[in-house]
Order: sequence, then structure tokens, then C-alpha cells
Amino acid sequence: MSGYYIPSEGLQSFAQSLMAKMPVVAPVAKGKRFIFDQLGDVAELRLDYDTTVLPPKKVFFPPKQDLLEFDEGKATSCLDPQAKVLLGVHPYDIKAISMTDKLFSDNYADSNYLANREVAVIIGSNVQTPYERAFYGSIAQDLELVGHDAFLTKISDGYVLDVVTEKGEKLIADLGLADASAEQTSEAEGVNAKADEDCPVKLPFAAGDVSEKVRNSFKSEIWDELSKDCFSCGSCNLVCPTCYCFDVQDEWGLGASNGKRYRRWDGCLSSEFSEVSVQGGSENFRENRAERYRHRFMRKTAYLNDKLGAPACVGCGRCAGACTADIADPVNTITRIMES
Amino acid sequence: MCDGNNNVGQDGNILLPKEVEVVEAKKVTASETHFVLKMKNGDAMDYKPGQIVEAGVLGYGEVPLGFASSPTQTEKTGTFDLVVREVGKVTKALVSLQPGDTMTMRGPLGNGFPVEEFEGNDVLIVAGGIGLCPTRSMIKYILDKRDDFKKFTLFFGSRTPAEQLFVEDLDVWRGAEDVDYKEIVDNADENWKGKVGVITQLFKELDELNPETKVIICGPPIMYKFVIAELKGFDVPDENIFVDLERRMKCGVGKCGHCQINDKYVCMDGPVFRFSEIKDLEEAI
Amino acid sequence: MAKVRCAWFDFTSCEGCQIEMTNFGAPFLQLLDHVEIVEFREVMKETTDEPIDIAFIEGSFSREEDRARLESIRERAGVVIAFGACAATGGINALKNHMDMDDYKKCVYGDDSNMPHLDTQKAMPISAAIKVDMAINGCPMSRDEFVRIVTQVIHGTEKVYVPSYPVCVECKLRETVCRYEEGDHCLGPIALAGCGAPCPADGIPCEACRGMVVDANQESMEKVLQENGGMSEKRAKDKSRMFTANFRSDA
Amino acid sequence: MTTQNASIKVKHVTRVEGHGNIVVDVKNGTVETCEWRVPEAPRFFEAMVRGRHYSEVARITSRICGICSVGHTLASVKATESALGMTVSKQTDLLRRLLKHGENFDSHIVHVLFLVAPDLLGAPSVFPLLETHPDVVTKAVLLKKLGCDWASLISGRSTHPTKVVPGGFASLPGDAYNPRMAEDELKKLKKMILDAVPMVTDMYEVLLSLAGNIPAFTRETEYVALVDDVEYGLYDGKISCLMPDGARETIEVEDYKSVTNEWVSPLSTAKYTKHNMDSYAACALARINTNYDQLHPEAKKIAEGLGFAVPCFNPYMNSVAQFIEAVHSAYMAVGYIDELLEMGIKDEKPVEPTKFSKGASAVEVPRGLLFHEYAYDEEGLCTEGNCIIPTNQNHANIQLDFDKLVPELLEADKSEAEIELALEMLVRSYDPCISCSTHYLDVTFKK
Ligand SMILES: Cc1cc2nc3c(=O)[nH]c(=O)nc-3n(C[C@H](O)[C@H](O)[C@H](O)COP(=O)(O)OP(=O)(O)OC[C@H]3O[C@@H](n4cnc5c(N)ncnc54)[C@H](O)[C@@H]3O)c2cc1C
Ligand code: SF4
Ligand code: SF4
Ligand code: SF4
Repeated sequence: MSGYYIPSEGLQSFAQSLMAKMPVVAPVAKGKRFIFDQLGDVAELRLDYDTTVLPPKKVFFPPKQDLLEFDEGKATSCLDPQAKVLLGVHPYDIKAISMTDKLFSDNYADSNYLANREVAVIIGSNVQTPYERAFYGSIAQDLELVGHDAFLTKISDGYVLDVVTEKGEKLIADLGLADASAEQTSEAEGVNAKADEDCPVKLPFAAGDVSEKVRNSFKSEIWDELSKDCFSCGSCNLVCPTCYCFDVQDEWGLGASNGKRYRRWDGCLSSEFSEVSVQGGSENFRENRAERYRHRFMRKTAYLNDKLGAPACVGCGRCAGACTADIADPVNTITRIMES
Repeated sequence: MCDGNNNVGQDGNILLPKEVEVVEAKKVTASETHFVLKMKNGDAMDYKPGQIVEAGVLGYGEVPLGFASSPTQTEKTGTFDLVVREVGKVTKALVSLQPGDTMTMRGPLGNGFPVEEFEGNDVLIVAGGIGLCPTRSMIKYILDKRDDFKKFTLFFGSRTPAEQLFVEDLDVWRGAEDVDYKEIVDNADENWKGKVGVITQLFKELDELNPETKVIICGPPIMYKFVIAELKGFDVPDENIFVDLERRMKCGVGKCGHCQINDKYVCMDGPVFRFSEIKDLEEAI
Repeated sequence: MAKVRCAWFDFTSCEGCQIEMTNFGAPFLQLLDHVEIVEFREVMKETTDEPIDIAFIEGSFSREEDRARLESIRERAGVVIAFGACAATGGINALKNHMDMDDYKKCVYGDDSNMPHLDTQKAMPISAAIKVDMAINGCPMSRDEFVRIVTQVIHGTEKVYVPSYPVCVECKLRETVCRYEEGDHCLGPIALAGCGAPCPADGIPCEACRGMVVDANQESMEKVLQENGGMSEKRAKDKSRMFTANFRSDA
Repeated sequence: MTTQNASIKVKHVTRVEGHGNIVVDVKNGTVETCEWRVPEAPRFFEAMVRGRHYSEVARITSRICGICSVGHTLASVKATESALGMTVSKQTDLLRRLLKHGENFDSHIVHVLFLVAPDLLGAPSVFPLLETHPDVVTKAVLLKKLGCDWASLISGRSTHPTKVVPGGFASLPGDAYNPRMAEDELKKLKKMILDAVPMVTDMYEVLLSLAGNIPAFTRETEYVALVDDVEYGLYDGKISCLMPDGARETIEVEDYKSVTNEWVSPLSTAKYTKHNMDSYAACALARINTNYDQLHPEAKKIAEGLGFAVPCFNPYMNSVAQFIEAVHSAYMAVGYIDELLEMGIKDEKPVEPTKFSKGASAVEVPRGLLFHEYAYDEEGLCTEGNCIIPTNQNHANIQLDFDKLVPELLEADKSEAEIELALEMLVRSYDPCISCSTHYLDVTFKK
């Protein structure tokens, strides 16, 4: 649709005018890292962030989400979508969001996710500071960048705002933004065209080859070796923008018969994840670490490829950084398998 | 697959269950209760044999359970059956429900047995223990539409005579002409006059088995391997063998990830699988 | 619904878990709609000899002479809940389990250390003396978990779901920046969750006050403590004695 | 005299923290035995800290006591800071003082309103009061929650604080991860405290109506408390010893052992202390007797209203002193918050050690003076620790109170039940924290 120009010093007032319309969720600093949080003070906006601890999926699919409330045996849905702007989403996360959009709408549409998703306006942002573990430049390349409503690109003296949907256009219509000049637009295009080159880590294998080789390694002993230090902590699952597994639990309230049912993010690396009762007994279908570790890599590189049109990994590098034992990095693991 | 209309609750919330009334609740063994149920608000329960539901009690949770009745019964009476074995938190809350109480339900879910493919063929059903519940749905269906199927053989094994489910059905099947029914128990008691041993022994009594027979296996995981080995002896191809799998399920609609076996979601792609589809999936059986 | 008769008992502990009971504010009064407190020495004079529905036992089992009292509580109680880390795992008191009794007695009481009333044994969870039905874990016990478990027990659930995964899960769910990323160390990867991971969120390491997860990868933990936590081998090896002495492979 | 012989046996006297025994043996009108005993299971914290890293020590010694765990933590980090040559920032000092007031308020509310008030109302516990005085109990519960929230906001949690570490704070108040949010959290706290003032006034009215039920008993003793130039001694300062004649002596914290002079009694797993007299008291009464001038004017008004005057030698008045201190703490807190907001909150990292040696500290916890002392080796591992807790310091004083009180009660012809209650109330008024000292309060009367 249309391109606008925001001077460097105009960014905060741009964000401020968005905040006047609805809550703005954007990257802010937290300790040595960044998180997406509702902006309280526009000065805290950090578009120069490398990556966030948790991916922005949390905005639509909160780590803990109430599904229903009940009292005296009657259940009611807890859907309560709140319109907001999700500002500063990096391209790899936009890709991941379009993956979760698909996963939550396929077969049975899950309104607990989709209702939140539909009311959000997503403004993407180019990566100004690549995360040291990121490899988005060499994975899920074929996947089209869709799902966002507008995109901010940092150029030498400001930002170019590309508005790509009507939702986006509606949001900024009355902000009086200046149109971007042809030079500004082409500078932004240049920035985005070479974005992948700046990505610090490279995965030097084609997705199809990886998928095939990883599948074929199903019975290899390499998984035992790779997972030896694994804590089954599931951090690699939880920080992943394309992971979406969950657990459901009921919780009583303090009244006589009230309570709620909620879901929380779950991960296939935890040992309770694959426990089942069979014939009344208890069994675990992925009892040891190696099986669980393998399942994750199968999911990331092979199982979902057909459905998603790309591997279920966008190369954000979050899992690599989150794993205390440093064994979750897809680049390292895939390389080991490809070379085995 | 049935269309999802039955499934979607208020606000289009797929995870919001509907209310079901307990019509009958009968304790059939020390740990199993047989429920006869009816949808509230006049909704219909439109399912196929082998499909499942997420049944629950508010405040305790939901669990996947297979239909134990045939849709042919439901068409007539408007009721359907579930059998619940008490093993833990949710199942305990379920078995404590009494006639008139409310159970919550989402479903039908899953694929069920490919009934059309079975029509016009010989059918063998091998059920172990509580595996008789989901298969009862198919057994009843076949018996209700007996002319649509050729030879029908049914093997049922349980640990002890006391643990036998559906004793009234068993009585009928034992005497019935249109089903070749064979049963066995692992451990007999003083009143048991039948066979004692593992379920695979029943194959020894079969003179022949048409390799075109469609076979359903449902029981404890350990049973699958041995039954399939017997079927190999009769040259039954893997394409003709159907297994019913159990996994932990939280959503039942292909989202939560708990039931995933390699590429497959048991709740969406199953719980019924053609053996040829999953025999190479290491984690499946 | 009839009120559930609850009683609190204490053994070797700091009584902090009991004090947490007074920290609920208004929800505590709401809870009293369903719960009748029949014995709680720290806040009331009343006692009971009648059967109790739920007995909450605080403190670890650290003296043989306490066994009889524990057994009598078990006999009178329908459900026994280990209340807090000391009762659930031995807690901080087990930090001396690897030491020699004469040594630690002498350290604290000097020349008077041979007085017999100072004798103790290894600090153990109360499950070392009696059957325990469930635990409200943590040092101090988690108030949220208390409400979660008690409301379920009130509604007749005998097998209450409690997480079996490590603290890292809860840390991620609340988006805490990992201690290791801040240049610190942490026992979260082997520590049993359920607390909501308050410590890393507050900027300090998880000390695994709820004990370790089943099948904790202790070897990998030692390695991580050294490589990422910057600890000496000795410190890395000793690290998990604080709250998880009874879980260590050398226990 | 009719009570020639007394035979009362009460097991597990209640509403105190930890277990202690009283054995009184009266034959033919003569008191033969009158003993205060502490048979709590010893816990050996001083042995357990050996070999632990300085960053862990406060987390361990906090577990000495769940009720004054904030105080233990503060005493511990202060001793460690002294041993490691760490000087904390002004912001840390102010936040810790604010925290200390939070703990004092919190603990005093529990003691006065939940544990002592039932005695004054003739009830066995606070629970029957829910029926008879629902309004009072509800307010007490809310005030207790305020105390908990207040201390938790600064320290992470009021039982076994997380954020208080050697060198400063591990993180900003509340859930803040930046200074702007921290300031918002402090503003919230200020509002919470100010909103609670009317409830405190209501509690004052209740206490005033019950003041007549407080036993009139006096015994002159030595009072030991902290004196601080900055404020009414709580968080920091020097040790002051106040004699019954008004003589004062000031002692440096490093020389605490010259005050405590610990000794082991066969009656107790806790150690006893003594200084100039055969016993001394270290409690709210000791503090208020020592530092009355520095009380906040609003707290002085409450004291005057309650007819409280210093010096006060009635140990039962310790509970009244605690209530006055609670009011003092509320007003002081508001002042500290204003000062912090004026300075502006900064995101400070805890300061690092500059040496590894030995150091001691003193902090007033709700029930009296607390000392911690540690030594560290070059790796920052603790080589020795010493903790002297207030209840220990009060054991001998309780004993001497008993020695004077029991004959007086016998003289006044009190019934066994009355004597029993008077002794229990006396023990309770000290707000003893026996698990601190190392559980069972048995009162045994032998004939
Ligand atoms: C496709 C399918 C069909 C089934 N059909 C029937 C049936 O017809 N009748 C019947 O009685 N049971 C059936 N089950 C099993 C039933 O779902 C479990 O017994 C039930 O989930 C246990 O839940 P609980 O809360 O009572 O036990 P819990 O207290 O949760 O735990 C008891 C044990 O059950 C395991 N478990 C927990 N949740 C699940 C879950 N969702 N699925 C499997 N195991 C779990 C736990 O790991 C534990 O070992 C079926 C399961 C599946 C997957
Ligand atoms: S791979 Fe790493 S992050 Fe993932 S579960 Fe194992 S230890 Fe945790
Ligand atoms: S697998 Fe790792 S790198 Fe890939 S998307 Fe998930 S968190 Fe990012
Ligand atoms: S801070 Fe500790 S508990 Fe949290 S993720 Fe890191 S290692 Fe795990």
C-alpha cells in the first residue's frame, strides 16, 4: 500500500500517538535482555533490541490463559480480546506468527488464539542489532513475509513505515505522517534486501536435505550423545516462536463451586508431556531424554514442513541462548547430524 | 470425519464443552462404570464407531474416552454409551456421577473406523481388557447392520473373569449365530469354565483366516506386537490391520501436541490407524 | 458442604510456613467458609483429640523421639500433607546431614556439646516416619499452591496434579531473564517447580528449595555450574547441599 | 495463704512461636522449682553456614526463623558486608530501613492483634473472635496483609526474603524492572500505608478499651537496645545498655560478646545471656525505654493516649510498646518513601567485596536485639558464624520475672488457673521466637 517517513526524533511521538489509541506492546529492556511489554513510557521503546526472551506469540497465546470459568456447574468462555498494537516485530517472528496463525486455524479453529490475533495490529521492524545466536538468514527463506499490517525500516535519518493492510492504514490514517520519498523508499528496500547477510550465524544446508537426513537418523545413537546434558527443562520449547503445545488444568476458586480451566505452555522436552495411562497403568511414550530431544528436532526440521511450507524454525536463535547446557542450538545439532 | 458443528461452543470456543446428562450409571466391574448419556438442549450426538470424546467434570478436567455404543443405537434412542475406568483424578470424578448429573463433553473427535471399507468384507476384532469399549461400538454396529458384512469373528481377552466388561453382551455373543465369538482369561477363578491363557492362543483355534479380512486390534500395547505376529502367519497385509491407540490428550483437536507420534496426531489422524501407516513409527506401538 | 477439619502441627522448622497462613489477607477469611481450624498451636489454644480431615505437618523429622507424635497424627488424620520444604524434603535442616554430629555440636555448643538434649539425627522428610499423601512444597510453602491443593482436596480429589518439571519452565512462563545470562548461576534446571519461580524473577538463583525433579541431571548441573556459573569444581559439587541434600546422588 | 500446694499441668502453651516448658513446683507454700525451659530441637545453623559462599549465608540464616526472617536476613547481610568491606549506597540504606519498618509493623500486628488480644478478651484464640468481633478481626487481617505486602514489595517476600543480598538489592522493588516502575511501586506502597491509618486508629481504640486487663507487675531490669543517630534504633546503630537507675552505657557492635556473655543451661537447647545484672531484656520495651525521644510524634500521641510512660518496668507492657512501634513504623515509612522518590530510584547493582575477613552486625528484630557475625576465607566461603537471637537474650529475664511473679501471685491468693494464665501471658508478652533460639511450651505445675 503506502510508504511513510518518520524522522528519527519523531519515532517516540509516533509511538505516543499509537498509545493514545490503544495499548502498545513493544520491545523494552529487562536486565541484559529485552521483552515485549506494554509500553508505559514511550522513552523505554527499544527498536534496537536484538531479540526478546519470549516471542511475541505470548500476546495472542499467553503463557497461562483462562479458557473457561465455571460456577454451579455452568461454564462460560473467557474470550476477551483486547485490541492492541504489537510494535517492532522482527521478520523471523512475523513468519512464526503466520505459522501459528495457520496451526491454530487449521481443522478446528481455536478462537482462544484467533480472537486475540484478529484484534491486534502488527507493525514489524527490521533487525537493527542481530542476536548473536540468530540464523534467520539461512532458514525458512522461502516463506513469504505475511501477517503483519505495517513494517518499519530504519534508514540513515529515520524510519520508513510501509503499510501493507487496511487495518494498518486505518491505524495511522489520522497521524499526519509524511510520505516517504523515492530515495527513502529505495534506501529502506536496500536495508531489507541485505538484512539476511547481517545475520551472525549461518545454517549451510537446504531445508529439504535437512528434513530427509534428520528423519533418516531417527534410529541413530547420535541422539543419546547430543542429549546427554539435557535437563528436560523445556526452555528450548517455551522460548520458541513456533512451538505451541499446551497443558490444560482445572482450578477451583475460593467459593463453594466456582473455578476455571486454563491452559499453559507445555513442551515436549518435559517428561510428563508424553505420559499416558494405558489400561489403567502409567506409561511414557518418550521415556528418556534422547527420545524427547529427538522429537523436538523432528518437529522443528521435518514433521511440520508439509503443513507449513517450511521447517517449523525461523532461526531466531532463542533456544540456543535459553538452553543452560547449550545443546539446543539447531545450527549445532543439525550440523552434527548432517555430518554424521 | 463428522463436521465440527457438534463441537463448537459459545463464542466459537472450541475448548468450551457442552453439557451431557447422565441417564444411567452402572458399575460393571470393580473399577469400571458404564454410562448411558444424552446430550442436553436436544443436540444430537452424531458419531462413527471408533471416534472419541473429551469427557469431563468441571473442576476436575477432561479426558479422552472412546464411544462404547453404536451410532445405530443412538439413532434410535438418542443415547450413547461410555465406559470409564477409574485410574486417576478426572476418571474418579467421572465415575462418581449419578443419573441426572451433568457431564461435560466435546466431540465427537478423531477419525473412527473406516466403516465403508469394512463393508462387504470378513471382519476380525481382537479386544483386550478395556479395549472392548471402543470396539464394542464397532461390534454393535456390525451386528446391527449384519448383512453389510461377511464373516465376523470376535476375540476377547481379559485378565480375570471378574474384569470382563459388558457381561450381558458377552452372554448374547456367546450364543449368537452371526458372530464367531471366542474368549480367554489370563487367570481363571473357580467358576471359570472357559479357556485360560493369552489372547494369541485363540488364533490356534482358527483353521483359516481370509487374508482379505479387515482386522481391528485394541488393547494394551504389549498385545499389539503379538497379535500382529499371528496375523502375519495368516498373510493378512498391514493395510488390512487397524489399531486403536491411546495417548495423553489435552485438547483433542490437534493443537496441544500431547498425542503426537511423529507426524501424526492421534486425536486428528487417529485414534484409529492403519497398521501400514504407523508400523515404522518407532514411538507408535 | 460440611467444613473440612484442618489441623497444623510443627516439628523441626522455622515456622515460616505457618506464618505464611496469616499472609493471605481476605482470601483467608473466605477459606474459613470451608475450613474449620481445629488445632494450630502457634495461633490458638484449642486442641483436639477427634479425627482430623487434613493434617498439615510442618518441619522435618530430625529426632527419633518425634516419631510417636507423628504416628499419632497419622492415625487421627484422613489426609496428611507435608507442609513446606522441611516436612516435604528435610529442607534446610538437611544441610548438616553430611557432617559428623560431634563436629556440628561442638561448633555450636563448644565444650557444652556433650549434653544429651542436644542430640539429633539426620534431618529427613516426615515421609521417613509416616505415610504422607501429598506435599505443599517450598521454603516457604507457596501460598498459591496451598490454595490450589486445599481447594482440590476439599472437592474430593485425592490425587492432586502437581508439576514434575523443573523451575526453568516457570521462569520462562514469566519471562524472567535467566540468571546465567546475567552472569550468575542457578539450580533451576534440576529444581522441582510449582513455586512460580520467584527467586530468579527477584534476581537471585533458584536454590532448589522444593527438592530436585525425578531423574535430575546432576552431572550436567555440575558441569553448567562450572562452565557457565564460574564456580570452582568444589563449589559446584557442594552447591546442591543447601536444600537438596537428601536428593544428592551421595545422600 | 491457701495455695500451699499447686498442681497444674498444661501441655503445649500456645500462641508463641516455637516450644518452651515451664516447670513450677510449690510445696507447703514454698516455691521449690520454678523453671523456664527450651527443649526445642537444636538446628545448628552456625555449623551449617561453614563452607557456604557469602552469597548463600543470609539465605541459610534467614531460615532460623520464619517470623523474623527479614531481620535475620538484614543482620546477616550487614555482618557479611562488614566482613567483606562493602559499603552500601544511600538508596540501599533507605530501602532497608523502609523494609525494617515493614517487618516491625507486620510482626507487631500479628503479635498484638492475633496472639495477645485473645488473652485480653478472654478468648482462647482469634477464631472465636471472628463471631464476636468480626470487624476487628477483619481489620487485623487486612493490616497483617499490609505488613506482608509492604515488606514483600521491598524484599521480594516477607518470609525468607529474596531481594536482600550482601552489597545491596538483587532487584528493584515490586515487579519493577526499571526505575520508573520502581517509583510507581513505591508510590503504591505509600498509598497503601496512608489508606490503612484509619484502621490503625480503630485498633488503638480497641487496645485502649482493653488496657485495663493488662496485669500490673513490675521488675526492674537492664534494658539492651540499639541506639542510632539517624532514627529510633532499629536497622543500625550501637548497643546501648540502660540500667534501672537511668545509667547508660554504649558499646560498639563488634564488642557484642561483652554484652551477651552466652552460657549453656542444661534446661535448654537455647543459650542464655547476661550482662551487668543477672539478666537483661532486649525487646520493644527495651527499645522504647531507650529511644522514646526519637519516636515519631504520632506514635508519641498514641503512647500518651494509652497512658504509657518511660521508663516502664512491666514486661506485660511489651505488647503496648509493640503497638506504639507499629504506628511509628507506618509514619516513618511514609517519610522514607518520600525521600527515596525525591532522590529518584536508580538501577544499582550490589557492591562487590573489597576484602575477606570477619565482621559483626546488630539489628533490632520485632522481639529484640539480634547479632550475626561471620568470617570468610579468600574464596568468599564462610569459615565461622555466630547468631545470637533476642529470645535467647530474654530467656534469663523471663526466668527472673517468674521468680518474682510466682510468689507474688501465691501471696495474692490466685487460683491455679489464674497463675497458669498469668505465666502464659508473661511468656507471650515477650513474643518469644523459640525456633529462632533453636519447640514445646509445656507448663507443668508440680506439687
Ligand atoms: C483415544 C483414547 C481413548 C480412550 N478410551 C477410554 C475409554 O473408553 N474408557 C476409559 O476408561 N479410558 C479411556 N482412555 C484412557 C483415559 O483417557 C485415561 O484413563 C484418563 O485420561 C486418565 O485420566 P485421569 O485424570 O483419571 O488420570 P490422572 O490422575 O491424570 O493420571 C492417571 C494416569 O493417567 C495418565 N493420564 C493423564 N491424562 C491422560 C490422558 N489425557 N490420556 C491418557 N492418559 C492420561 C497419567 O499419566 C497417569 O499415569 C482413552 C484414552 C485415549 C487416548
Ligand atoms: S535441550 Fe536444553 S533447553 Fe531444551 S530441555 Fe534440554 S536442557 Fe532444557
Ligand atoms: S527452534 Fe530455536 S531458533 Fe528455531 S524458531 Fe524455535 S527458538 Fe527460534
Ligand atoms: S534463572 Fe534458573 S530457573 Fe530460570 S531459566 Fe535460568 S536456570 Fe532456569
